Amino acid sequence: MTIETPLIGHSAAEVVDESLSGVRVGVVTFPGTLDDRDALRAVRIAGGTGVQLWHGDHDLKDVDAVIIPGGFSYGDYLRAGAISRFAPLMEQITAAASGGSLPVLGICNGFQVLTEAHLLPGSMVKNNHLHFLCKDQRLLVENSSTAWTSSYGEGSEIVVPLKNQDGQFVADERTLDELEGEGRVVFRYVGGNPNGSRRDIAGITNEHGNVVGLMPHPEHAVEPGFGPDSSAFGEVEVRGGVDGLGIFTSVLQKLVNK
Amino acid sequence: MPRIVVDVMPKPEILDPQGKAIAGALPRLGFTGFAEVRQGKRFELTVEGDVTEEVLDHARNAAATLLSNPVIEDVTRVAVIEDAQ
Amino acid sequence: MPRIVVDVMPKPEILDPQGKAIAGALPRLGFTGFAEVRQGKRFELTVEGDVTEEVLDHARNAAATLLSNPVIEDVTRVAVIEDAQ
Amino acid sequence: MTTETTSKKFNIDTVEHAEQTPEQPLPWAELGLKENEYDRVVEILGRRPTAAELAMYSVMWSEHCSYKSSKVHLRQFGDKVTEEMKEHLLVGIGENAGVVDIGDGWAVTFKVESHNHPSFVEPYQGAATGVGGIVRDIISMGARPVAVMDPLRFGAIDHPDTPRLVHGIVSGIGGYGNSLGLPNIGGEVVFDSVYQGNPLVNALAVGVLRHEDIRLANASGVGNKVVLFGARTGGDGIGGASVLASESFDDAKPSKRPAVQVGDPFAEKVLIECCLELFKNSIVEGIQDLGAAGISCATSELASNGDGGMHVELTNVLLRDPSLTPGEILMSESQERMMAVVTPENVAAFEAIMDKWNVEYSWLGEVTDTGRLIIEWDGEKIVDVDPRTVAHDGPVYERPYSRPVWLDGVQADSFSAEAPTDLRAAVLELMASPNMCSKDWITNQYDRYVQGNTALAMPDDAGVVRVDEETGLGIALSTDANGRYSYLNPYDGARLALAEAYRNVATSGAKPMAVTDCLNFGSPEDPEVMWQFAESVRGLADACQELGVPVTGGNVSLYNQTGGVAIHPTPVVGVLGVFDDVARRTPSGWREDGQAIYLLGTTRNELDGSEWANLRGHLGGQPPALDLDAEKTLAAILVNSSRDGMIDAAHDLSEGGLAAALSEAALRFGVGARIGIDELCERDGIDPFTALFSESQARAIVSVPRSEEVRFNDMCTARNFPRIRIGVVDAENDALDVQGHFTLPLAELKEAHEATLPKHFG
Ligand SMILES: Nc1ncnc2c1ncn2[C@@H]1O[C@H](COP(=O)(O)OP(=O)(O)O)[C@@H](O)[C@H]1O
Ligand SMILES: [Mg+2]
Repeated sequence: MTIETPLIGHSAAEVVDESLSGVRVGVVTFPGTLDDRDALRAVRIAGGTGVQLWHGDHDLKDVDAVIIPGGFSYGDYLRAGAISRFAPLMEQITAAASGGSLPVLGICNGFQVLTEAHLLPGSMVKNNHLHFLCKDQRLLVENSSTAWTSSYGEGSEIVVPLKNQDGQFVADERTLDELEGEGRVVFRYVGGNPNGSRRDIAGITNEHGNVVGLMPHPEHAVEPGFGPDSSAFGEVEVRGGVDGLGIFTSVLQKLVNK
Repeated sequence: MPRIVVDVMPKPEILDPQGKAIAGALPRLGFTGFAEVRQGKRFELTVEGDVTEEVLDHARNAAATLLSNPVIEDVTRVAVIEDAQ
Repeated sequence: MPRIVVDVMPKPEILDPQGKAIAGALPRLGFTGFAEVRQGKRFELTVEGDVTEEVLDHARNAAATLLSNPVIEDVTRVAVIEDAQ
Repeated sequence: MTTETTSKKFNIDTVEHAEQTPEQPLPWAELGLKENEYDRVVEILGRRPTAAELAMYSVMWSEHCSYKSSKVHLRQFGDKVTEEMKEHLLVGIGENAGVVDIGDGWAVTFKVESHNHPSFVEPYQGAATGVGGIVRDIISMGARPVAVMDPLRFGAIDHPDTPRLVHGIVSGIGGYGNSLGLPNIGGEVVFDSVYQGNPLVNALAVGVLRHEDIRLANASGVGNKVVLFGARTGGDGIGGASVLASESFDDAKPSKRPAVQVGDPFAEKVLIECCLELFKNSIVEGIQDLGAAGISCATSELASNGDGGMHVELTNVLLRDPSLTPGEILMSESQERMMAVVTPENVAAFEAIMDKWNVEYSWLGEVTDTGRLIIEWDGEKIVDVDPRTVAHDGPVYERPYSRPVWLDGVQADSFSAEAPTDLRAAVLELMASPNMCSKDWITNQYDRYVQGNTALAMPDDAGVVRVDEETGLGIALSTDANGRYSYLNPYDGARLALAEAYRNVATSGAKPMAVTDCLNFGSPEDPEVMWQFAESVRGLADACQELGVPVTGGNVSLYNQTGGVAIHPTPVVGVLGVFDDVARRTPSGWREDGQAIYLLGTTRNELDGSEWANLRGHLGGQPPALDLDAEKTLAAILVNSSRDGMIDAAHDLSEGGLAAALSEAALRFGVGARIGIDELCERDGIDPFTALFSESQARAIVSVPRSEEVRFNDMCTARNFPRIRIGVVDAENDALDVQGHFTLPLAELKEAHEATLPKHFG
């Protein structure tokens, strides 16, 4: 039996908190998912135990939280996330999440899947400039009481990569007002809106705060040497930005303290 | 074989970035006289056999659930086209 | 305001990955009876004023040059729709 | 024509029928065969070929598949390899891609290929399927693809057709590569009117594997099953009307054949994962991707590289277009398909993996030891050939070549324009020029983060990817070419391309190990182009030998010309380097205030073929002189000082010379510097303009922490390599200050550097 390449599961990167290893975080793979390994790595670096989940299964494997990672599931054909949301595993996730118990994070394509599945309101359309855009993006963390953001201080800023083609968040005015009114805007773009998203919204949560979706990629800012060149928390080494790590430690800490 | 066509358009209140880009390009290419452009999708479903009520129902349901996202889109038509090709 | 609709479909001999993905998803969702799905585009051009021959010409030319890529797509319709909406 | 086979859909031209109707005319000329080539087919078979056999020979003996014009020259890549160079080669030239041992049981496979012509016709799909094709080559070696690169060349930036090509090609590369989850870690963008009707779209892919996972394209084990999987077969790549008239429908015309291929990146991503699962569970014996010449190529290559025989039932092929004739099925270039050889015991396991990933497959036949490739259509034999005659015994041409008569005149025409008096304006002009401007507008459309292993990417000198997360073992890659240098002197141009890629890799801190190349030229039937080609191959092979880095594979793209006018000879060279730990990679810009900036190497008056001369509309003289020993020493210094922590930044000097290097190093992190060039001018006997704009080779700038200066200087002295301290990093003043000459605020420089592409394409 040969080793999976590139090697995953044995990163030399320092683990943030060993005491969190009892928490199991599932990462769903759909056909066309791309950032599943990266999300698993992020969970591991944060200290948790990553569990691979397959879209076609009916079993959540006793995980304590779920990440729906980025990528182009089903090629983003039809609409991003449109076909994936009908996957068998999504039924289990929807059932466990809608009541407010299972923490679920949708990153990029995962966010799109969550909106298609109506776990989160609104939707994403093509970027206003119509191009795929990959850049390091500054975000404001507006709500630090969700399952996925409690490690950040209210009003902190973070820098994480953004990379997508259909990243423009849209919703009708009433929904937008409701999101704002209820404090459910979790992340907002700072320093310029990269894609035309309504009210600079980069990420939102459901009414319970357990389901969070965001377009930028915190899992690409967790390991020194492989993240953005900058951090909102001060000077870092080249590609040393790890501002995304807090997302993963948030959920692990919350679950371990439960 | 008969086909069912499903037209899906972005909701009027949702900004349509592709339509907007086209509307901007038209006059530059000398195509004037248009106030607005919207870009939607057109699906052609080839039916295996006859277009029964059941098949049409399937098409309507598929249009409402899979082929469109009601948050941003409207299904503007589900209809049979019979062509002589 | 009157609108001109332009339908653009992938050429029949060209692979349509989106249509293929949809065709694969339909039966999984219980929507059976379809042999093939093709996904094209539908443009609605809102006309400023009346639909003159010139405007129609502009629409036809735009359809052939900007709105479709003749290497892989066919313009299947350019028509005026007058609706009471 | 006789139509006795009434029960069949086609007039099947069987082997038996071919034997009975020796006089039947066949459309060999329309299929691109020359008369002598057709005669050779008849001689090999001892009869006329069937329509299906004709289809196979014609596609496999095309320039693209058989390398008939280039073969005699390419041999040098093998001939000029020493035992020492072979030390790390696990698989050399000849397979889908070469494989290099990088230590700890890891191996890397990489290759660059062209998709030039399809990208001119349909930029988006042409570029997209170019990425798709090269990635399948990497998968078929048993590797997981881990990154892509895209060396591109377009016509003049302000030509009306250029936006169409730039938009289409860039979004095609991104659309396909991003969807596959492969970080784009580098490439090139060059604008030059010689590429107006012939843009170059080269795509490089690199993959990683364990030594024991290497898979080869061969069909061995009599009785093993042959399976085709992935996308269905359509009429792609057959082009226009079917010329296989003898095969046409009985009653109806065949449906149209697509003029271009459309890529399905989703299908390919699924194919990658499903192939890796096959490899992991050791389910395939041999595997081959389907690229040019489709099933013809896969069956004949698999068979001739294995036990020599294969038996295939062609009606088992799953079709997207049922009107395809047998010959067309054999020729089809539909994308996202693979062919594999599987033992009977593994058939069920194979099918389980296909079902898991929802991939279609069909069992076509089995491996035999008859030495014959037999293909049947509904039980009737339509192909009966020795597969080697199809795959390996294609025609070989020693095309005549001659040194162009115009070359002496061009080489004598040295650049002699007066140096500009306003150096500040000249630097701004250079950094805003189409070839030197920031490529962010393009590279921001590519995902460089996916997979989480990218340690360096654009705009650094090389892309760096981690292979082993435990140890940090990793690789660096750079691709380079300079068509203008090659035009002035194709022998030196190819060597210069290698030198630059080698230097870029070393600048990042990696040890250069191996080479891939994509040779883009005009028509081989033009003796002057053929001379450029021969000289380029000779130059590249010689330089590889001198630097001790073997060519492991590559691609030749000929006929890049519009009318009688060929592109500049453009040998794109990719160099792979290895890192023991990517954590010590060197970025191309400085950050620490007060660090010393050194220039390594000697600057001569070498402006011929330079970017500056190009901006003045001049192309003549000789390209910069090349000293490969100096390149080796420079590389050793850069790699060692990275290893020993003596430098924090390094940037090589190439197009645009010192002016470009200083500007880019300052803009990388937005940190300025105070530079003095007077001492340099004195030492090398040059004027300030030459110091800034000359493109002398074997040079780099580095930033050295104060604490390391002594050690660094000692190392250069020990290696007897020229270096000169030209300034310090100045984090206080946001400017590039070339003292006594000009001060350029970084904001102004950045603005000029970044505005060009958005202005033309935004
Ligand atoms: N088409 C492209 N795709 C990806 N990266 C590119 C492309 N073109 C240029 N780059 C990147 O931009 C940077 C600058 O390019 P260039 O000046 O050609 O580098 P160099 O001179 O060091 O070879 C490099 O990191 C290069 O890899
Ligand atoms: Mg360089």
